[in-house]
Amino acid sequence: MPDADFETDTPSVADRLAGEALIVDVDGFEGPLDLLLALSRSQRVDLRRISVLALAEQYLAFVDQAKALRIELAADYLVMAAWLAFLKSRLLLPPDPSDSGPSAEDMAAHLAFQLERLAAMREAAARLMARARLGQDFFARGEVEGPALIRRLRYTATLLDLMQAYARIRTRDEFRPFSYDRQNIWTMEQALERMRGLIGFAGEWTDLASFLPEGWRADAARRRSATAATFAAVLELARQGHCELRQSETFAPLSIRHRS
Amino acid sequence: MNATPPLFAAPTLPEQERMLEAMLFASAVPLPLTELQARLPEGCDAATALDGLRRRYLGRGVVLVPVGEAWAFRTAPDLGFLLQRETTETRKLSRAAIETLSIIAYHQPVTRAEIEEIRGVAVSRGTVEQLLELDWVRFGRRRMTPGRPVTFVVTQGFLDHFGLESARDLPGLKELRAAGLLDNRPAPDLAGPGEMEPGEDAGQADMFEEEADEH
Amino acid sequence: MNATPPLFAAPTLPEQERMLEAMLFASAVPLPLTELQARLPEGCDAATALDGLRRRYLGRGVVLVPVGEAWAFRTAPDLGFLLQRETTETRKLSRAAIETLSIIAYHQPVTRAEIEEIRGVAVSRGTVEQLLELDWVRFGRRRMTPGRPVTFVVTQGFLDHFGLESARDLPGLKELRAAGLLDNRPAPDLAGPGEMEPGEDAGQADMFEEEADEH
Repeated sequence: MPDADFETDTPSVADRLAGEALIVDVDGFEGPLDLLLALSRSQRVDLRRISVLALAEQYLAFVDQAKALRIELAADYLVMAAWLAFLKSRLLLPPDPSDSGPSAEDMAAHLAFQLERLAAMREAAARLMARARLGQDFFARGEVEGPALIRRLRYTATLLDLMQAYARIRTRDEFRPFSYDRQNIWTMEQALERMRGLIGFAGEWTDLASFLPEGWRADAARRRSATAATFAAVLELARQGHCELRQSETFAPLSIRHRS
Repeated sequence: MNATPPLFAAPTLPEQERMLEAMLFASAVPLPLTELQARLPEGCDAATALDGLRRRYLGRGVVLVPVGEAWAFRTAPDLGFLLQRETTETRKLSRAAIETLSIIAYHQPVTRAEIEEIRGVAVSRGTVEQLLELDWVRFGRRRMTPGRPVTFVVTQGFLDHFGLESARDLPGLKELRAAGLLDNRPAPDLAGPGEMEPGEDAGQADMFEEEADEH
Repeated sequence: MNATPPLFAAPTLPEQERMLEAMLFASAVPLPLTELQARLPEGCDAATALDGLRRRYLGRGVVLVPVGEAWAFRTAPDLGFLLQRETTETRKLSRAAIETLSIIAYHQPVTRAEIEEIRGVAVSRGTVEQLLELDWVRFGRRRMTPGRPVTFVVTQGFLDHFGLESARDLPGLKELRAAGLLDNRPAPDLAGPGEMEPGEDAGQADMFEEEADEH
């Protein structure tokens, strides 16, 4: 079985080894910028004099190779590839005078700056971690002392405790079963009950709005809710054959009449 | 001293004193002479160095004293009155107290009823009293609503303790989530088996917002 | 010798040094100058006495070091080899955590989005939490830009751990600043050419002076 696979592979052993190295490398990189920084090392020049064009080509070749080997690349690698392809074309073509955006040189310079800054922060991090450190290279007083007679209780909490407590409460809130404010909601059940009592009085065609309950007419939100519920209730009553509805034209007032 | 000559020249006596000084300072327990001798480089004489060190500290704020068979630095007996603060015992705030405190910090000015609504349980009198006593919260203005309930706000002491410039500097929910502090509710994993983590989304949104701020 | 200081005459300078020596020796954490001053009897000058004490310990096995606005006794760095057995196991920091820490230290106050911009990847969940837990970073002031993003700064605990007197003493800080590598340069495709925010430069200059950051 593995032999058969091996036979069908046309690339040379060297290609295959390079491909395998690539797999390992992709895992080892922390995103496209990290990869670009690693690639730029091969130019063996000061990062300020790096050839962004050459770097873009290296990166694109890398991505193509990954694609050919069917290595899944995270989306940000592909976004960077697209951007570099764009930058490459801009760097190669003469500038378009009608283009108001930043020049290709500015974009390239910014990329070089980002790489140099990342390299500098890595270097700084290494120097920081190489310093003599408390508890490893130098030490604090091992035995904190003081008279045991005077004892004061002191409560402590860290900012982290505080935030975690708040997060705990707020997360619990998000879990609360969904319910909404019913104070301004006229339910269909309420409307149906009310209309069953009132429909008998609608001998003539009567505007639906006149059946809205007291206190549900002035406030817009309440009126909306009561209108919707009453309309739905009337539809139900019409279905049961207790009343008729009519509307002269679209958006005209709805009228209802009792049906004996 | 042994018959075999030491590989390197022994440190000078002042150097040996420095070494003992560091060891005794950093140790959590008094150190016996035998252990001091064992930890010094070859060719050192712990007893002689220790005697030199002890004399150097005579009359100082800290003195080198024997504790049984061992040696330790101790505060000069006449200066004990200066160390009262070191004896305070620290204890973690109860969960009820820290939750109440966080609600006051995030929602101030806030009434007791509002705190209870947010926490979902009654706030015991002791909890509020404790926070008042710690000088982390104080009474704010009365709310101009029926009953004129009293409100609670956080104090300067609170800001000092938690290293905040103002209560407005407390991170918001989105930031808490981004910092991984709200991680008990993972977002649906749409990214599949990739490296996308729940919460990354929020970070991305932040980033774009911020970049939009730049111009 | 009696412990009670005279009511009106301040203790002599050597006596003040003794007192500071006792207080600082007894504490494992750095003590702020303001606290030292407050704990000394009336009429004392903590700063002057500290200076005398510091000089007395120059070249000793234990040295007096400034940590931000505070002071602490620490063993001399060259004697670490003698004290390895006191080492407490610290959790290994990930590369992401180390880089994030140094970006916060060198760029502070810095927002999460800026950290991500510099590293080129999202700050993974837990990284910031770990640094907060170690008490090496804390939340700083919010940036006065739309969205008011929260910033991160390093703490006194960070300075203490890495033996730094202040954030200005970070290794290579001057060179990095001179090379422009600490500038907050927006990408050219977001802001038009030369359209730097006025606040951007200020943020840079204020890096270690939080007070001025408000504007």
